[in-house]
Amino acid sequence: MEKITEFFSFSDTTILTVTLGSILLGILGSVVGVFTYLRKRVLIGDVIAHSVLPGLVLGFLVLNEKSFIVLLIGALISGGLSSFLVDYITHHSKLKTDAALALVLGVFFGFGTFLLTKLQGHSGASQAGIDAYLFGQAAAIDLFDVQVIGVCCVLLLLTLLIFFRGFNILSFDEQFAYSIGMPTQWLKFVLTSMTIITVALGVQLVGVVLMSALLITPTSAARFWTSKVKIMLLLAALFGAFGGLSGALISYLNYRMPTGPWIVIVLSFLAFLSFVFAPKKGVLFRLFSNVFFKIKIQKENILKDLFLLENETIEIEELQEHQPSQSVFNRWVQRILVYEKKIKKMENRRFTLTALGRAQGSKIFERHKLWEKYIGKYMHLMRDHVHTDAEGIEHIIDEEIERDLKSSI
Amino acid sequence: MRFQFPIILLLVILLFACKQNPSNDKKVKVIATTNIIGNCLENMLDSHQFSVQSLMGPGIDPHKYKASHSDIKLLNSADVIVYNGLHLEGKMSQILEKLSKTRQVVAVSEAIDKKEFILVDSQAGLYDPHFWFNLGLWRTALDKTVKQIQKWYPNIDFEKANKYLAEIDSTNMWAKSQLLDIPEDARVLITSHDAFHYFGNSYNIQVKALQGISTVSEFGLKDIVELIDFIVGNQIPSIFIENSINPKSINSVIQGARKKGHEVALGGELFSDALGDAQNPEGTYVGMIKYNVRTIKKGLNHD
Amino acid sequence: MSMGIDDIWIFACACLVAIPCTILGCFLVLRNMSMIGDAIGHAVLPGIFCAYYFYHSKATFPVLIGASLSGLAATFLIQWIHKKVKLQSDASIGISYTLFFAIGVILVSAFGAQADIDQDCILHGEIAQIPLDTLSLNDGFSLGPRQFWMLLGNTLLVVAFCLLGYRALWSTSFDEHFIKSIGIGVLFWQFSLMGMVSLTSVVSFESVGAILVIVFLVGPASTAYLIAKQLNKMIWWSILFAIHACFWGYLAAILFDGSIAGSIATTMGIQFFVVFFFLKWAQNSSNKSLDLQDYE
Amino acid sequence: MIENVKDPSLEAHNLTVFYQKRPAIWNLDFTLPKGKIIGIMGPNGSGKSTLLKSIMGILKPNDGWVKVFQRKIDDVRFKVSYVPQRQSIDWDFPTNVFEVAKMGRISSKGLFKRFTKTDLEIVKESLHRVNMYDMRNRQISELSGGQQQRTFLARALSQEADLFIMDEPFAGVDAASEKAIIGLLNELKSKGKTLLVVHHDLHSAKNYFDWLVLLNTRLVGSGPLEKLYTDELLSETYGGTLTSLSKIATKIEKQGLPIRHK
Repeated sequence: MEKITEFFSFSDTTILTVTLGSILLGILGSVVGVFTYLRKRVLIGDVIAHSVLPGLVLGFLVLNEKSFIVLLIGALISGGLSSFLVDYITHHSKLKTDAALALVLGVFFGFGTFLLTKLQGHSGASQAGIDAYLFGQAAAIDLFDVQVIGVCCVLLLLTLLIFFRGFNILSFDEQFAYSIGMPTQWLKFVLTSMTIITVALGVQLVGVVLMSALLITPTSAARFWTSKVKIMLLLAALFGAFGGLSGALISYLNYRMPTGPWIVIVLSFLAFLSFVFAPKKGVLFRLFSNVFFKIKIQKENILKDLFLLENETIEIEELQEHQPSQSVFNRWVQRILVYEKKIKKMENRRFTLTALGRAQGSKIFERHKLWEKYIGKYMHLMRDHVHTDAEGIEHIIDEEIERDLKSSI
Repeated sequence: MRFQFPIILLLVILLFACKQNPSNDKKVKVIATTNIIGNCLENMLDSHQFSVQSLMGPGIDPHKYKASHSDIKLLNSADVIVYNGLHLEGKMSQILEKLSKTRQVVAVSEAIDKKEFILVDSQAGLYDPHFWFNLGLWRTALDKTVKQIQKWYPNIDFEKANKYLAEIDSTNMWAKSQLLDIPEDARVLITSHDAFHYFGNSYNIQVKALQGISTVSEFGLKDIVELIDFIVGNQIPSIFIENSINPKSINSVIQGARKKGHEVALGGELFSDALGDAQNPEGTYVGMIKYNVRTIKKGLNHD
Repeated sequence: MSMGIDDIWIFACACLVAIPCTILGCFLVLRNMSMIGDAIGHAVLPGIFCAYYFYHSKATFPVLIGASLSGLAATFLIQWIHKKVKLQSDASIGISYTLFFAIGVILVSAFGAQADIDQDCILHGEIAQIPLDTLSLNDGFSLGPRQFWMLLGNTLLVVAFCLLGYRALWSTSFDEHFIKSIGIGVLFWQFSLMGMVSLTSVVSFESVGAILVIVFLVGPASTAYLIAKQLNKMIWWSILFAIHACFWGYLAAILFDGSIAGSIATTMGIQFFVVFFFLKWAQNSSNKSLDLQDYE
Repeated sequence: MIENVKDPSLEAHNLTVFYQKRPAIWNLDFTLPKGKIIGIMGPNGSGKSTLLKSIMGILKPNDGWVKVFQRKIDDVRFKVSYVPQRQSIDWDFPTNVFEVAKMGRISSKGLFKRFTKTDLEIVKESLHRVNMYDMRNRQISELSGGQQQRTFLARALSQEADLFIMDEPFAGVDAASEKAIIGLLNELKSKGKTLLVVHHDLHSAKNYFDWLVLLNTRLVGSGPLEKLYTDELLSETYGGTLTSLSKIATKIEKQGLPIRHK
């Protein structure tokens, strides 16, 4: 607990730097990720991340220097080439995207390894650690890195502001974008460049795997909450930022808790939470809505039955079908109804309707009848099927549908 | 494509036909895995009788070393193979260990009692392999290695070897005197990677590192923050980087300390897993140790 | 440039990696699951750690088992997310493997940082080292490289699996609905294919390292996909391409004295592009000559 | 207008199926005769493909059941042949016409038994009947739409089934192939086979089918062509969806509700 307050006071500049860097990188990765996701190129980040290896090694071989800029340029060139090749192959052959991705990834990485073994024979002790650049660490982010990431974030957001509509249409329907005269090639180029810059940069700072995860996981999670691109961008950025923050926090709580992998874990956790809890698409939501609906059905059935009993408009045999049984669930539902003041308890474990309950019961019965009439008229159903159908639908009909039904009969 | 078949066939036949040409060199070929071992043996074995070569060049991380084709040819042509053992060479250690049943292979760590090593994992029986930084231990190990080679090639001239061992001894003494010069509370060695535990043990220096040996292992925020606090709290004058590790992480430590108002210098580059370029003084084992000692001394005596 | 019996062993082992990988790779390419090789390459880390942690050794056998299981678990997770959560399949691959790898890194950092555990130095072998690691009888008679026999066993297993399941594998890849309509379950075949891919990848990692496996899985298969008109021919072509690339890649590795795996991978890439551009060129010239001829 | 038959080839009772959580077909109740060409008609998204898939058991019904030849589908699969939509398949797949047609024999041979000479004869015969034998070695990506459809039909024929269930066999097919296909359907009918064909073109339907099933999420009608092919019923089928029904469907979809409680 103490640790947590200590963390959030940000009195330690290192904590502040690393946390800020993780958050900004999380935002950067997630925002870029949204577009790669929508363009169904999710794994392109992974491919670019692996493909920068030959660029890094060549950059070093040619200029014999391990400076940040030289390596970044090498990475950008080979990352760009790999992403171009993936596009080229998929456009000019029947090969599918995934095969093109895997092929380019493997071949580039293989070529990089080949060059690396050449380096082993190369004299000059400083070549060591060149592949360590592939495994940057999030906890080693320093002030310079934060500035670089920050500049990238600003540039990215500016690009987004300018081109947002174009990106939006492009991601959903490239053909349509082309047909209304958008410069699709140009837009795609801008998008791809953004991805390459982000990945080439991120890989040197935090490593291949965290970079891939930043591109994929927050976006997939955000996709479960919304289908609007703007909200998706916001949510993904939020998830990315949260991942960065909590990754940094967790890695501050104990020794040997690596920041980057914890960010991945937090992001995956968020993603799984979204898979389970997100409204509409989530697994649990469907389950719960079923339970709530069951309660609603039971409540309405009790009210309807009591209403029918009072009015004796229905034969006893027909009523038997849904005579409230004394299951636990049922008693529970009855208790809710009592609490809602829709029924009152009498002696002999019998219930009677209140005024409120009576109104609702009659309403349900009315809807039942309405539906029977409606499907009798329009759906050519046999008489014996109409009743069972209405038993279900009566609970779904709301005010608006009721009006519709009345007008169509 | 079809016309290539005969060519392929031809080449395969050629492959079979080319047998290794027997070397005319009468010298016994000794191959060492790391250039640290290679350099030591070079200085211990008579160059008329033995030729010593090492597989890994300067600046190579032995954990990540991948053999190339010529390396394997070199190994195959070797009469004696010497390796470090204790899993320093990764998967290759396992292979060489197996090879020792059929070939003249010796591990430098083999003859030493395991109790002398720093234990890393008691259940798995894993030890820290960087024991060339314990000069006394390393000297014994080299001595026993040469004796092992003597079993196979009995007419070894031991004079050269003994001379070299004496040089290591004197280097050890010199290093001790140099390092004990440093005030005790300043005797803290901070590096990026965990290779200096033996060094610390033998010269009574506290060793702190950011990262473990495994290349996938990572350090966290707490590790780096505590390290910075430690540096600032103890007013450590310098910290060091190693030649086979990305210097980025140690740079961020320096920056962090600076933010807290303590200017910690980069003491310089230490050699850990491999020697420097052959033409430089730190291209030999003794030179490398001396270089490290001087660097550390210069760095820690900063104020 | 001198060669010896070792070169034959290395080449033979490369081919024995190539053959099962590329056979399975053909099905992966046809099922749009090519990236699974990359995913397994990363996902083995927690398995390796657990093998080390529970067996307290870096011995090969437990590591192989652990790695295969963890690779298989990753493919299960990928399938689960794709099928049950209904996420697009590449995203589920991305989420699963990064999660597995992150767990692995955390475990290693927390418990095994000093023990030097990572897939590079425990699992991933280098093909050049194969002839050193020989299997010998008690009387010292050498049976050749250990990995040769392992790879041979794996190759036989994969070939047997594919021969036995050929009809099932190709028909479920081609038209899943139809196969379901005649009452045959497709899930079993999907999972057994994934199991074979996981096992083969791990066994191959141990001999040749990770890169070569990814390229072997998709490289020759993609090249063959460009030209083959029938699945069995595609498989034959891909085996041919794989062996062909092994040969030239190996020669290049000797010539330039570089990593053999890297060199073979590069050769496979070059091979793909040669075929790719040749086909493009052939298509363009035939289009020109056809010009106004009608086609259906 | 729903006409029922005795000894039906296919019987659906109360059949309700959700597709991607949305009710695609609703409460279907019908019986179909044997030995007829039956057209399933309806606008786009009216649940035609869903109906076929649930007949084949590829989709599980959320309520109700289907019986084929008065048995469960799993007991009579060997008598039923299913022709999926042409677009559901990657036609770049490296395989040829003969191999695809041979797939049909898997239904009687299973995945492991060897194909015998008689199997191959049957496949050959099927290819002859759809006029594709000369193209048996063509790669499927080189075929025209009509040829692809005929290849699918050859596969169905080699299953030697009694009931053929076809999803849009006339979609994207040239005139010659359309003629060939309808000729084949008639030939099959004359042998006493039952054909269930999803179709969406109103004009040609009149000439092709003996029996119609009009579908628009709910069943509009099922009966002999002459009785069903009336302006009133057709406009009901194609005249848009029922607003109330679709509102209920949307509500069910949005909230993920079960439609019936047990």
